[in-house]
Amino acid sequence: MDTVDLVRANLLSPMVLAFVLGVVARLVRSDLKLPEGIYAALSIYLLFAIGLKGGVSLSLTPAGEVWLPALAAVVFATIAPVWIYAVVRGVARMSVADAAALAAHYGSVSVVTFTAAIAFLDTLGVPYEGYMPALVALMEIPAIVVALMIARVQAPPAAEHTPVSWHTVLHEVLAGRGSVLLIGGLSIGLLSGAGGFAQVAPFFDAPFKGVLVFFLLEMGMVAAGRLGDLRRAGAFLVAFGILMPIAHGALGAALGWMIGLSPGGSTVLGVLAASASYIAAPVAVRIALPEANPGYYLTATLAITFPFNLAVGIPLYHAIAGLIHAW
Amino acid sequence: MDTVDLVRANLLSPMVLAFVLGVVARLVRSDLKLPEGIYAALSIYLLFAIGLKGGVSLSLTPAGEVWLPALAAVVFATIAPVWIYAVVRGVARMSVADAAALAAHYGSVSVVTFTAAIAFLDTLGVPYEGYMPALVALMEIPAIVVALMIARVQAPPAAEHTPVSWHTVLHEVLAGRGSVLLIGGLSIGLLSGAGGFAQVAPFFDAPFKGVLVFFLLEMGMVAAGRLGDLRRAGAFLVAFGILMPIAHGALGAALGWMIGLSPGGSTVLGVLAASASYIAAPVAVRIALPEANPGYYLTATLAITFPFNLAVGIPLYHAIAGLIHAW
Amino acid sequence: MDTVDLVRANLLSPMVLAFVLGVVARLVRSDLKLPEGIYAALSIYLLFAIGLKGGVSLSLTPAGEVWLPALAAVVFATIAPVWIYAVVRGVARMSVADAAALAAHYGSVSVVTFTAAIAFLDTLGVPYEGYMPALVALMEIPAIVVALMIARVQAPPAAEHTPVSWHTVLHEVLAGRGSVLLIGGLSIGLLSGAGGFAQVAPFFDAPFKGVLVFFLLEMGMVAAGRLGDLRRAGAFLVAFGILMPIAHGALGAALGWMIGLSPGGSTVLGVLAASASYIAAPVAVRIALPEANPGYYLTATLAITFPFNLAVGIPLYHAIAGLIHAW
Amino acid sequence: MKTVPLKLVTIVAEAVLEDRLVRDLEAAGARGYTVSTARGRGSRGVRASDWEGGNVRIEVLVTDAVSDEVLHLLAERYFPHYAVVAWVERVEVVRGNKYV
Amino acid sequence: MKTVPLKLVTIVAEAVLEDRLVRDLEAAGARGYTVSTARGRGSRGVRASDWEGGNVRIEVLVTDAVSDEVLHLLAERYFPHYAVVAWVERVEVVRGNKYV
Amino acid sequence: MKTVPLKLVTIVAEAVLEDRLVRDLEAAGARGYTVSTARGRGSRGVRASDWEGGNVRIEVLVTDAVSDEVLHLLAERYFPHYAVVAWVERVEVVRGNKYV
Ligand SMILES: Nc1ncnc2c1ncn2[C@@H]1O[C@H](COP(=O)(O)O)[C@@H](O)[C@H]1O
Ligand SMILES: Nc1ncnc2c1ncn2[C@@H]1O[C@H](COP(=O)(O)O)[C@@H](O)[C@H]1O
Ligand SMILES: Nc1ncnc2c1ncn2[C@@H]1O[C@H](COP(=O)(O)O)[C@@H](O)[C@H]1O
Ligand code: NA
Ligand code: NA
Ligand code: NA
Repeated sequence: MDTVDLVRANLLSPMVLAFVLGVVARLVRSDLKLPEGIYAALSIYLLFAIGLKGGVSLSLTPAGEVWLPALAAVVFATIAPVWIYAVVRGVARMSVADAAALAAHYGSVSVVTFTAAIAFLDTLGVPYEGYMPALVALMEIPAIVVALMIARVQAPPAAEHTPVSWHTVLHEVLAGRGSVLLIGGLSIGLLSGAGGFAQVAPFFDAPFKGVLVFFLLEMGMVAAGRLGDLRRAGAFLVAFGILMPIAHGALGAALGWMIGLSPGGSTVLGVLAASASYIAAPVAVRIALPEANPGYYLTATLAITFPFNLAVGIPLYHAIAGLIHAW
Repeated sequence: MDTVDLVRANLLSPMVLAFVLGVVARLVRSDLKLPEGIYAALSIYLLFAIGLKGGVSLSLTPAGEVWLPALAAVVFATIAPVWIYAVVRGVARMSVADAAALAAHYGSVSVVTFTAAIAFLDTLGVPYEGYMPALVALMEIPAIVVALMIARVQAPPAAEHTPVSWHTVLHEVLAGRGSVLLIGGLSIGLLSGAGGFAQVAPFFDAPFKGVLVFFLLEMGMVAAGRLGDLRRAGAFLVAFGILMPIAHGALGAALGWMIGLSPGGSTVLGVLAASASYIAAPVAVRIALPEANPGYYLTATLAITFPFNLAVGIPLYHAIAGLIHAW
Repeated sequence: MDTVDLVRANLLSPMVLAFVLGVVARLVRSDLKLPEGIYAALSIYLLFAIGLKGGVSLSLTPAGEVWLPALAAVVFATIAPVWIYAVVRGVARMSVADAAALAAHYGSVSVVTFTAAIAFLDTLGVPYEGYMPALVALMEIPAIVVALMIARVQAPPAAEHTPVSWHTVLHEVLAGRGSVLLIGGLSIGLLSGAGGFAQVAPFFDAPFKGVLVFFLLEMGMVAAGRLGDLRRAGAFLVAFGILMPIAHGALGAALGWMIGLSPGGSTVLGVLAASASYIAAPVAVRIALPEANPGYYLTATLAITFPFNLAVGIPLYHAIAGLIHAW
Repeated sequence: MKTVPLKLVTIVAEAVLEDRLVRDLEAAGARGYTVSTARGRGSRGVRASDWEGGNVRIEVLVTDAVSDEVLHLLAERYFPHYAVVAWVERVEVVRGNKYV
Repeated sequence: MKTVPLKLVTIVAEAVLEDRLVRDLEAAGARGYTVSTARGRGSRGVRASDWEGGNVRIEVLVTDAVSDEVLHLLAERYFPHYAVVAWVERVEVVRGNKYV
Repeated sequence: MKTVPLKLVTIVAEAVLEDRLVRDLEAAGARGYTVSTARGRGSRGVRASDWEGGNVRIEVLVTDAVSDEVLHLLAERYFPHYAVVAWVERVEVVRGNKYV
């Protein structure tokens, strides 16, 4: 399949179409909405299930095989916010807080984009390293911490404002439900192994993609609610929300190739690099950097980057990974 | 199996028994209740899953095979409200609003009754046309629109009341969550096809009847809450709530036979014709015809027709379809 | 496997680890919490699913095989509160209300502990009588009623307080959602049989242990929230919360052996005897014995006995049952 | 707009009490009530049904006489043993006559 | 702390009305609103959407003029046919100027 | 029925703030609080956690002094950057002494 075919196949998957349905539902002002607790329940399910699968795969992988990808993932997630921050400040002259907020979101990863990529590869029958979900857990937090540190250093809070303490911020990131579920699921998967997972697989494995459909339906509605902000966001944000993922996607895929991942694994690493966080980063940024405008970071991640990655990015990074590996 | 056997087999299915349990729970004033969001979540699941299955079946059916049943379904749903209105006005001398409200509910269809019928046929091993769920989506809306039009024509709103605008009413019906989920699910099923569906079937297909059990448990509780209204409702409503479905069930089954459906398909069309809407119609009627008394239309649909169809109607229409086809 | 091995295997099951994760999440003050309705939905699911399975198994078991275990279960649950009350009053000199509250909780059974035991036996491949879930339904209520009667007799409510009427109390226990779901599920399973169950098994059977994982996650969080009370609770409560289950576990296992259950069945009866109620008893006690201090009965059941049974008790009672049967 | 002055009594109580409270309120003369779900912390801390649904928040529009009656029954039947908080304020009610 | 006196209008209505009510409130001049989910019983008893989500409880902080306007539109468009209850009280609002 | 006059402070804020607000309220002297879930719209519009649970609505019964303290800390720590609305009213509290 060439890229256009891949895009077409991807666009017609139930997950992507559910996102589109969500957008349409909002645009026609339907009264459709997932009940309050359901969205939260779905996200708890997805985070925990991904952690669990990652842990089980880790328990089956020799440590010698994992350390290099793990290290690469952490290093990428740690230094990516630095250049994101520099680009945003340099090119768009946004405030320190706004630039740091974007760095936190784009340096971290999106669990939903990751799962969409997995579904995409599964459908194509492309194999990838089983421990990839573990990388999600590793790449979620570092960028957020680094970006918030940058903000503190670059614009120390004014004396008259008691800023949120470092301790609170770190707590928010590390004990946030995203981290607890991912890392907790990972640990449980690791400790209980394939035998333990087999007991709960009918709940955490088989229905996974179906749950994702509802999750994407809701994300479509939320993203559509942000479309109005797009106009106000301006050209920079739109360009940033598309070009930054492409650059990161290519970089991630190349990195995957360098450290010896399979083409599928390189695709996933590209997707992780290209994706922007929707669960951990917004909460942490809102609390630690309240002066950053959510109209920028939420609009960019939700209304631009997420749909772009879902529809075009995932097959694109797969094609790029294919080229790099074939080269 | 003769009809009595069918009724007995049907009465002992987990779905029907769950409805009974709901009634009992309410009658003994149990504190059992589904949490607020859960009922809404279950109904979103059912509507979307039915749409999806219908769409997938449609994608596998040559258009030449579908157009006639589709046309028949739409025609029935469009003209049924006219005679329902005439009967209610003529026989019971109800107000214009009350008659139109009943016409909207009984001309439209019940998704839950439909799924109970499918479960019934599946258990018996009776085949039916795969695209039947698509007919649900087609038959949901027309009767509501026609019935509301009848009400407007027969009793133009008094000058001093600004009535709800037509635009609002149509929007309510077409963009209501019932329509969006059914039609959206249908489109997604159609576009992503059997391959796409296979990915999400462990979520949308396998657990379907189990979810239905909880839905019926809740409906039993709601219906029991309306039993008090039954006495007030009077003999006409009880007779209407039983005889109208039987007439429609026979008519639908005959229509199915005429247009060449299988006996199973004719049963389903009979059930659709006989069923009354619980999701789209009540909301639309409440908004567009607030002067109609919910004590009539909700009591008739929920406390009379729904349990009747569930327990007796479905096997009865199946027997009727059998007779017609054997004849 | 010896007991230590069993404990280790048990401790590394996804269910037990999920409980631990819940405790950790609360201790690190994570914002993780199951949305309000979800916990209730999970418990409805578990109660109904257990009832259903018990009913189906009963429908497959000749009555002659069931009556003795059923009788033994009811007799145990009826007289256990008497000695629990005596021990608590005699040894700890607690108030009548507090002693009766503990008797109600420890004489009744825990559905979650039961399901954890079933999962444990399934993992080991140990067979047990299929009708065990039916015993859960039988053992849930008697102890609560007896304990409340003891409280009434021992400390008649003061004249100036209108106490809650017996009628209200009995209603609370019998029509409480725990009873309605267990007994309702049981009846549905009995009436619809294996054929009916097959239709809904993909929802009520396959994902069961996965659902249990989330339930235990929440219970871990709730239990951790009670750890602070542990210090205040004092040594008696800790000792009681561990020794009473061990005594009951051994007694239940012996009883199982006496009435001819398999080793697996004896284990389950031991677990039921050893477990303390978290669903029916707290609500009934709160309403009928408001002067009993929840700081005692909730802390003992949730923060001491439940984790003890989950981690150590279940394999211990299994070992005891093994010894008795081998003897 | 013509309004009628009435008392609004707000009761926050543990969720297990909902049914009984509502029955008692109606017996005391309330013509209607509104319930929502809440959670909270108070001096009492421990709640019976910690993981059973938290608190409910019940609002009743009533006349002065019924308000007194309601406070009275709260004091007698609920305050001694349960986690219950209640407050009263004067509000202007539209279509207020239907509550009298 | 400087506060501004405003009217707080609380509306309890059947859930199907939420969207329309909110649109009408904004048209009447409300600068914001807060909605929560509720259930209840009133003189009317029957609710259209019995199993469709119960009631909503809407709070709006408004000036006296807007308050009158809101009550007026409730009386005209909602009270005749729907289950709606509304009451008004005077409150002190922090940062109150943004609602004027 | 003997009641005690107290201030009822109602705070509507974005949900991510719940834990911090509650901690600050207790530090300011509140003896308890009641939280419910809400959604809404205000002048600010954009909410950080748009799909993360909407708003919370927190009610605290407090003395006049604590009320001032609470408004003060809202003004200082929350109003500048967050979507927060707060209002105060006088209510009569049953068993009011326990909040003083
Ligand atoms: N000062 C307060 N302000 C607001 N709500 C309170 C206050 N104190 C207690 N509550 C509520 O009343 C419930 C019971 O309080 P208590 O009886 O003091 O444990 C708590 O869970 C809170 O929801
Ligand atoms: N006296 C009352 N106090 C508080 N809420 C009420 C009262 N009467 C009615 N309500 C609320 O308003 C809704 C509609 O009432 P109604 O129009 O009387 O049926 C009910 O569902 C209740 O939530
Ligand atoms: N005029 C108002 N009346 C009632 N609630 C309001 C009002 N304005 C704002 N709110 C609530 O306060 C939240 C934050 O408002 P804002 O800071 O103006 O965006 C909103 O989401 C609403 O829930
Ligand atoms: Na990234
Ligand atoms: Na019909
Ligand atoms: Na026990």
